[in-house]
Amino acid sequence: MRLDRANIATLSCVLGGAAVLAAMNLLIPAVSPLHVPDFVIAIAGKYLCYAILALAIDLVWGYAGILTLGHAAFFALGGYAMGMYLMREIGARGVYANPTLPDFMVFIGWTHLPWYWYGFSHFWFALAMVVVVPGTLAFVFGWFAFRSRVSGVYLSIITQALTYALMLAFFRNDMGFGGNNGMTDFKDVLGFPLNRESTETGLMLVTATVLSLSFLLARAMIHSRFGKVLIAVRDAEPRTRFLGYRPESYKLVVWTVSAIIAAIGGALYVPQVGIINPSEFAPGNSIEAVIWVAVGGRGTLYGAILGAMLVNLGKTWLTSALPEIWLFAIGGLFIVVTLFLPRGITGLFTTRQPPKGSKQASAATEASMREAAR
Amino acid sequence: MSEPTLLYLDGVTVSFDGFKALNELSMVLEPGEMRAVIGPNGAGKTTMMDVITGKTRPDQGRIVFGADIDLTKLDEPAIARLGIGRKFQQPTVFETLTVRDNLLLALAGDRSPRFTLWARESADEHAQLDRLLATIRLVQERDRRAAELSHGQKQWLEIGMLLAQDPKLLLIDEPAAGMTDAETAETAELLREINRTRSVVVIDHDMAFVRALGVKITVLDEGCVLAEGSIDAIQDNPHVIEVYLGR
Amino acid sequence: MLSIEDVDLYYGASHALRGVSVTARIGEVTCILGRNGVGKTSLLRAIFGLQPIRSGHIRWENRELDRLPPYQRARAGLAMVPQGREIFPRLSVRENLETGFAMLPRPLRRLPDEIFELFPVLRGMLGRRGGDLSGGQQQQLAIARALVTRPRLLILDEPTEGIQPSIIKEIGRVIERLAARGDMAILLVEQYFEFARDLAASYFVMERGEIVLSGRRGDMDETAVRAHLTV
Amino acid sequence: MLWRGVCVCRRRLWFSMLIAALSAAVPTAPAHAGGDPFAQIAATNFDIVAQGVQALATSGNPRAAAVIDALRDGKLYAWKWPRPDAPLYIRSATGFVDARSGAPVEAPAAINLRRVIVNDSVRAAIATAEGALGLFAKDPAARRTAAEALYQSADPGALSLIERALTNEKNAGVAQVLREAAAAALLKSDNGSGSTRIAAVDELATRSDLSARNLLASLHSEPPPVAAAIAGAIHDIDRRLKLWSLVENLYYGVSLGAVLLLAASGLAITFGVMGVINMAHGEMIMTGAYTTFVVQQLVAATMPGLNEFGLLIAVPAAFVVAAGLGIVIERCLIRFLYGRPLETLLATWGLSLVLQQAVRSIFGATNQDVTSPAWMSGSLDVGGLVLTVNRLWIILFALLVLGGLMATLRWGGLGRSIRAVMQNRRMAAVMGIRTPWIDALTFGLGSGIAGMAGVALSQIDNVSPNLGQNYIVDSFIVVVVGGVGNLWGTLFGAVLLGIVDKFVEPFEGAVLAKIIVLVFLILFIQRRPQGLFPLKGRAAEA
Repeated sequence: MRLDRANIATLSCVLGGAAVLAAMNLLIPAVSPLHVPDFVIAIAGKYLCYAILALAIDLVWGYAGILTLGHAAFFALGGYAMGMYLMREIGARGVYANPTLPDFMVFIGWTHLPWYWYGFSHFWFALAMVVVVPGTLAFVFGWFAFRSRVSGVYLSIITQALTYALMLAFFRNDMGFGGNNGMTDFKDVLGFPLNRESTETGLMLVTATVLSLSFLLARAMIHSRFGKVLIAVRDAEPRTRFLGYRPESYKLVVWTVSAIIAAIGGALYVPQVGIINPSEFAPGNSIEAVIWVAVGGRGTLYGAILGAMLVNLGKTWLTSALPEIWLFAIGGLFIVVTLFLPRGITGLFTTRQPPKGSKQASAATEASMREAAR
Repeated sequence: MSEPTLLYLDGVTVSFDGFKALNELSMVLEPGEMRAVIGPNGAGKTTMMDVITGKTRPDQGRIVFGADIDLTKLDEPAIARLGIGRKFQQPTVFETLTVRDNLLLALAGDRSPRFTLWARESADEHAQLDRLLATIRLVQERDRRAAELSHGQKQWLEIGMLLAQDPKLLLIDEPAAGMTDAETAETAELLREINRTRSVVVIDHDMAFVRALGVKITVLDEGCVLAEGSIDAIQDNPHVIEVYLGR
Repeated sequence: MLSIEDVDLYYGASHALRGVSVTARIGEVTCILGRNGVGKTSLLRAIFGLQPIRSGHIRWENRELDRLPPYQRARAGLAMVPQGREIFPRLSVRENLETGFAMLPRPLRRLPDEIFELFPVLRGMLGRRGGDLSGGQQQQLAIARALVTRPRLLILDEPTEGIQPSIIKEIGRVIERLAARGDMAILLVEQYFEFARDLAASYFVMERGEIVLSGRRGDMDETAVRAHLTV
Repeated sequence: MLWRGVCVCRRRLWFSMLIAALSAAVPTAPAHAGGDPFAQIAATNFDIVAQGVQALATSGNPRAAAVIDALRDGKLYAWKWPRPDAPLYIRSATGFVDARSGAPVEAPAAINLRRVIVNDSVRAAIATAEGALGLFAKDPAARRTAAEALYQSADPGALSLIERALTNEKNAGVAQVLREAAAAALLKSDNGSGSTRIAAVDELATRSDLSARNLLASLHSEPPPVAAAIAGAIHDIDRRLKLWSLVENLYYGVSLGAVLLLAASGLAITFGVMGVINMAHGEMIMTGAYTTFVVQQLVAATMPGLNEFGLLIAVPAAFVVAAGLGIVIERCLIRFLYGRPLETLLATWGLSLVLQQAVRSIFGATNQDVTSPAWMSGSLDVGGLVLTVNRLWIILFALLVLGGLMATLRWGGLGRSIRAVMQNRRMAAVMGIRTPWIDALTFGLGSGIAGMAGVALSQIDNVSPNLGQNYIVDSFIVVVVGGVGNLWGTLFGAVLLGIVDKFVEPFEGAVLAKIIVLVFLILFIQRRPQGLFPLKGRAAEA
């Protein structure tokens, strides 16, 4: 019951908040103190994208117990797919005024478009790629990982290795994705100039909607029988096997879906920040995103959204106010949350789950019981 | 085999780095039978469960289920789907799910994500769940999370989950461990009830409990069968007495 | 002396010890009898603090052990020969013995000769890995290892389990000798009735986590005790 | 590598100048005063002076160097008006010496003397002359470099000069180089019979380095027998070169392996033995590196005499600092997270961020320069490859650290207790071992090792706050591949990875090499999932 209220609250906050901001930006004249300046809209849009990423992570970490340290990889891949479309949109307006080749290709002396850039001039194709590419990668990766029963920390470590490898790969100029500068100087999306405030606001609203939809999707999955099996797998994987379920296939499904959600978040992120480059693959990003979820409270979905918002608010404020403190803050956050807030902020208000600690304890006693019974 | 058997272990051997947990173990279980398995520490009781359910692969020997299915070729989920349910020593239920959901997941049916993603609870399932809840005496607790149950209740819930799988054979490991006398008596009752419709193998140390079951007993020692028979026969068997009293 | 008062112990929700009270005097063997899974080992874990107790008290030489971690109980003079020996498999026999040094003051950090008088076999195999020894040798090593710490309370958990008769006899003699020394309380947990009966000065019988019979050796009702041990 | 190439070019340049000048000089040799070079230098015509300089340089006259230097430095004086004996004086600090004999003379009246002045052509002559002098210098090393340069330039014009140098060359090594130079020059020229040319080819074949190969390859339109000889020579030069490059790659691989080994040894304890996922491991290494920096600063400030050994002092210091830090971390953080690897991973990651920022705030984000002592710099030439001394030291150091670590675990009370706790924690506690304290010490040991690694890495990597990050992933790979809880495995894994990396690199480039290694890791874990991680007890799956 409470859970449902929380979810309705989340939705209304996300959608309502976004709508209000948009209105105060577009309708209220700039002179009035109530006017919301554009940069706020931009930031809000950014946060909403992060929230989508956080949601994706909570889906796998909170409900399938897969601690991913590489989800930013899917986020970034989605971003690149969108970035490629935006590059093509620039057309001849680039510095080198080359109708087909993006500037960076001209710059490194390429003469024609590599095959994998074909089709990105069409928006629908780019959208498809946003879903297909990260989805496929996630599926293949997960298929290997889960089938060979890699789990726990080792899974985490190889997800990190995955994003690390991708980062190194995208840093290479001859990959044809702009090397370490990545892609930028976008002009417009579907003909709407990106620098116009109405476009910014529109994108922000779209992001809010997408976030809400992915939230509902995630929620539907969790509350279906599928979701119950997933939680069962998280709590006692061997037991589900003896019930006749194949945990690997459940993990694979949720893993792939989650990757796709993250990718969509990335796709929305790029037009709003106006740049995508390999640093988005940095392992640090993925882990930071995990801490958003931890702060909000894993396994609640709305906690993930809340966490993403709060931590990034803090980040924006700190990095401008006292930059050198930021790393101390985020680092400290990791430690404090894992030690003292195993269930995050939302955990302080709900009494849904036994705290992780006690779950460990019971696990411990079960272990010792096994010994005792020997 | 003159008559059809349900489960047939044929010279099964399992060794962990040299030490033989099971040594040429052979055993036959008739359909509809309930069997109690006892034996001192390290006799291989739990290992026997592991090889039947596919958790451990035997080094030698066959395990035939029903007419001609060799279990040693299958993995846990496949064996579970054949209708062999297992209850662990320490109760492992899904702590964060409600009692009802625990049973729901156990109900026989399609186990694939494709199905469970869209599955809606059918009236038939609804009825089955109510019946199960009644059987395992947890009607009141139906919507509580399993973590909040008492030890004995968890044991029953797990047995209920086995029943929900509608197995032909139940393997039950120390159901009475750590239960109060009252709970133990009820558990014995519950198992007999279950045995009316299915075959059961029970492992336990608690002789009061085994006696209460009143069924054929197999005594394991050092990985093979030491004696088999009624409780009285077992109690007078000199080997058994030696194993239990002196060496 | 060791006095255990009304101890309750749980594994999660399962109730393993129910109001158990036991005493063991210095200079004699106290025996705890019972079938598998009746809580004997749980009791020893409680004594050594390997499993927290829910209620009750454990006193040793008028000192509360309840709050102490295991290693401090060892430093208080307790030593255990656990069920299944629990030899450190990849440590040499010598190293296994020397693990006891950690808690000893420097001058005492040597292997007492007594060990080799009691178990001459060990002298020959100091260099071998503990894991390579036979069950019987491991059992002897486990006892020797416990003696290195110069304990005043020696706890033995089924020292006869899975051991050939000759060695069982030897172990019996060793326990007698140690008891005869008069400076050590010995708590022996057994299922092997004859073995226990010959050694015990006083005995306690457990069933389903409770003490169901107890007394001095003299007034032991054998048939009653057997009834609790047999199937 | 780069600067060597540059030098070679420069030498080539001014040597061809020399050759040109000499060949210009030779015909017009006795143009003045019976070809006495001293007289020529005493002359007032700059061209004659220049000729004199060149003549003197190639004359092998012992005074040549002194006189030419004096001329260059403007210390050379001649008689103001012509005199048959054309005297020359060199002004020394005390007085004047006779240029020809070097014997002191009493100062002539200043009025009679004029300083011998130089113009550009003379200056050029001096420069080239000094080069040629190299061939006739006292010091064999100097002669060798001169000859080597001549070989590189392979200028037919130099042939006569080389011949002359060869005739009065005693030193076998130098003579060999000269012969090669002669061979090169000969082959470049069109004269010389087939047999002599073949001999020259063989000469170069024995040298068998890249320059020889290029030179031979550059020869066309040779008579068949010579061409055949050349082909043969090129072939076995190629074979030798391939062999050397193989050996070189192996060496690079091993030395990279040593670095990985250093970085991973500590992790082999904290992760391998204890099963603690310490993402701040890299920062332990960084701590060690910064300790090195601080120690060097202190040494330089307080006892400059020991500058050379600052590094040696840093090793124990780094161990103590990092170990101490490690123990604090274990007591305040890790111990609350045992049995919860995922939480440990997150918390230690956060810790690594804090540590990096702390260092950044204290020392600044820029790289600190850690000096490497003389005994660690320089390089040895072994056959066809160049071993940098500091790499050799690092290999040695890595092995020492590993050895020390193994010894610690194998012998002594601490090692025994550590192994006991890791094999059976509960039984160890029963034996009175203070398990919590052992945990702290073990973690401290691992961290301390990482600190020592930092000392070594400060010699080959930038000492910056991000130093550690570059190693954390590799370290995990090494421990994983080597097999957890097995130090020999760590050694194996490190060397294996180092060599794989170095062999992939030439074909694919460093970045791709890294990617390939990572993919390799991913597949590796999936081929042998849990099997590789027999984590004991508390480090169970999350």
